[in-house]
Amino acid sequence: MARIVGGITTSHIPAIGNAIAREMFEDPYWKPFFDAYPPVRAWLDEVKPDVAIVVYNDHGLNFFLDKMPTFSVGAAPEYQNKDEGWGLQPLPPYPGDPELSWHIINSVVAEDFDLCTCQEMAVDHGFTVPMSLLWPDRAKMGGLKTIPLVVNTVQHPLPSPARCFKLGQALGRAVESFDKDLKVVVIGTGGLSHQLDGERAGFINKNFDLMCLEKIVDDPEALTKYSIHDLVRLAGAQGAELILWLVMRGALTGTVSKLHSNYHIPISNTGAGLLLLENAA
Amino acid sequence: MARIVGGITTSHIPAIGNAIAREMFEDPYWKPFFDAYPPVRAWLDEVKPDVAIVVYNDHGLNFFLDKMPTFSVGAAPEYQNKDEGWGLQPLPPYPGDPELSWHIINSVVAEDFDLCTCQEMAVDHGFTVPMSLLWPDRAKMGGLKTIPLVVNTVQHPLPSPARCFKLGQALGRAVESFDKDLKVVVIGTGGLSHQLDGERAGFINKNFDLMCLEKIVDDPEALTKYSIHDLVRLAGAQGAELILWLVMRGALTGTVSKLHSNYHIPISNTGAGLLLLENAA
Amino acid sequence: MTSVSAPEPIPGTTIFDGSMAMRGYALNKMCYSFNEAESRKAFLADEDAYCAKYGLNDEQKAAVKARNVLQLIAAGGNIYYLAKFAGIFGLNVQDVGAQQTGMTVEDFKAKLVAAGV
Amino acid sequence: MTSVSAPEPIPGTTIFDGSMAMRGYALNKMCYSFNEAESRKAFLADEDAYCAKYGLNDEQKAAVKARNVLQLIAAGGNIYYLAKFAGIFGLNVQDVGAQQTGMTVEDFKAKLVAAGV
Ligand SMILES: [Fe+3]
Ligand SMILES: [Fe+3]
Repeated sequence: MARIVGGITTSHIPAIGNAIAREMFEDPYWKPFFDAYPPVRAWLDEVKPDVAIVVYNDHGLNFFLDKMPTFSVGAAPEYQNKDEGWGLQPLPPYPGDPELSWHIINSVVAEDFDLCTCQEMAVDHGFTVPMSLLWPDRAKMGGLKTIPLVVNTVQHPLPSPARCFKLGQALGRAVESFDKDLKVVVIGTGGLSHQLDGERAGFINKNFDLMCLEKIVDDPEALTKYSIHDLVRLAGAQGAELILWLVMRGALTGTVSKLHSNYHIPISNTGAGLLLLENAA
Repeated sequence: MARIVGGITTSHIPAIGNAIAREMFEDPYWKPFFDAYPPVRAWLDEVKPDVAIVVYNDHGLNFFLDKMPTFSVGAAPEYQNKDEGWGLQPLPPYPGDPELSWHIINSVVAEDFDLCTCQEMAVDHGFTVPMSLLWPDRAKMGGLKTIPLVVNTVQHPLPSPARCFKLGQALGRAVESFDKDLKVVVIGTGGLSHQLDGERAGFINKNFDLMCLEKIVDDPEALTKYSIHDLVRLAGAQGAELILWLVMRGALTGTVSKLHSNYHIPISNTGAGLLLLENAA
Repeated sequence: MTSVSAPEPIPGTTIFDGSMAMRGYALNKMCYSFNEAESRKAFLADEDAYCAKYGLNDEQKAAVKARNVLQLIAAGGNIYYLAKFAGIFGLNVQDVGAQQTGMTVEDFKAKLVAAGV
Repeated sequence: MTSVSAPEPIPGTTIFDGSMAMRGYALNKMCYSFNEAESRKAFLADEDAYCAKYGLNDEQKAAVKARNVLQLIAAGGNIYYLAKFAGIFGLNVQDVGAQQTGMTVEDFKAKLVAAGV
């Protein structure tokens, strides 16, 4: 059977994509951020997952307001990265795992999650930046396949933190009922606190972020008590991306232990959090 | 507050659209079908609903398999009917009620339904044929506004009958918490038994249809016990459209009484069922 | 997860699920394009080029060429999209039903009438 | 249904909900088009014509002309789509943040650094 070997949280800020493209790894602004990643890469190198499920929000590349789904799951043989309009060079496509995608879709829809299924899907920086951070060398990805899971954070109403956590739990059950010996890692992207728009632009809440980094490990249910409106107030308009972390955390059904963590302010307008969580059977 | 005054079920077969366009109301094949509608129109004329929520499935006009949502709700100021490829002349657009749409969306997403919201949406025969049957004279629509609610019946997994009924119940609560004096009618379209594809094409199950016409009035929960696979086996591949009726029925939260019904075999490949259900407070 | 495991097959019925959807994606995408009059015209003007543009595989191309609905379904076609293909040739769901069941259209219609008795 | 009634407003923060989405549809649709290089070129070649093509209202046109992010938001713009508009002029989220808060970009950046201390 397939097994979820761990969960990772990481920021997905577009500026990181720029910094990677310009190889600013030793730049004083970027060094404390990039230096946090090698331990996570070493773990991935050792564990060698077969599939990465990447939970992110589309930022207006694949979805527009004419058809804005709450939860979407990719079921494509590969995912293209495309021009987002502000200069990030598109990366080569990522291989999918449609067979596992459909197993997840069947399983999760049977548990009353009303998915949008996507047999073609362009992935944006929300997906590619985490992939580039975790697998900077594509050659080291080996046969790694990917499944994008997209949560609406663009247009309210967003799904509640509690609903996202429950989706994660259903995702965990789905993966672990898949009849193939696969090691799966789930990546919750985005966050932590940030706000891009309005007079409150630049809002960051360090205390709230540190609390989230702690609770998401041992007491994720505590975070599901917040409403979306709470998250916007406490973590900024885009800080609501915490719901993506909650999907990831819900999928870790075993004994969870924190192998690595980092928190750094600021990257662009954001408090950037990194976590590596092992999921022991 | 808004109130759901009643529910209607009706077939939405494209051939009906053709027959209407050719005014075949007195044709011996069509007469027993069309003759069932005047009592329902008289009721609508008398009750004068302000809004019609039309539950149907898109047949490959607005949605393709690149983005196939389970449940979609229109939130557009108007809905265009478009060329579906096989000759039905597009009808003039239908006015929407985006304010009520958003109220429903907010309410239903808060109840853990993972909607796709559509601020632009082309409606196909699944929507227009029932509208033409119920309001053959557009002038008599008055200020009637419409809200399309689309359920995936194109690609499995479909949402279960039980899930659809629950969505209807949430829809009912949503409408009845809307702070405006509106009379709302909910139209469940499609069905009853039919199968278009495969060696079993032309399959119709009269006994099952008659049972559904009875149970949907007084014991809809009995119908929610079926799985989608049961419906395909018992009502044909497209007979699974019964789930659209269940969304409608779930929305009737009061005392339901049957004011009119009709069943006729065949229209095109289908057993056509008509029901007018009053929803007393 | 019994709800997810495959239930008993239904004779003469193909469930259009994930595995069919994967198989038929190119074919269905082509048929979806037939919502537009220009696409229908382009198909009629050069059928082979149109099928090639959408990346149909050999099985799908042969089924399209044969206008054979059962073959189109076996190749991953979904009836809702295939209806748009059939529409190009003026075929409705009763013509399509007759073809799939190996009946004349008259017999197929008579069978439907008989279902009501 | 308390969960649905509007909660306390958050100062300096516009929730992009249904009512904003209705107001901003044309503007956001235009900005969504800027995913494509050709659309960006067409906008730069004839800004007024491009805005007219997408049916922007006067408030939206004026906000576009002024490159004023707060006005764009008030006119229904969503920050994710507006980011693509800002990108045409080489502005990133820190430039946009500085403009909205009435600070220099340097001061805005310093404020962010200070949030970490
Ligand atoms: Fe983001
Ligand atoms: Fe139908």
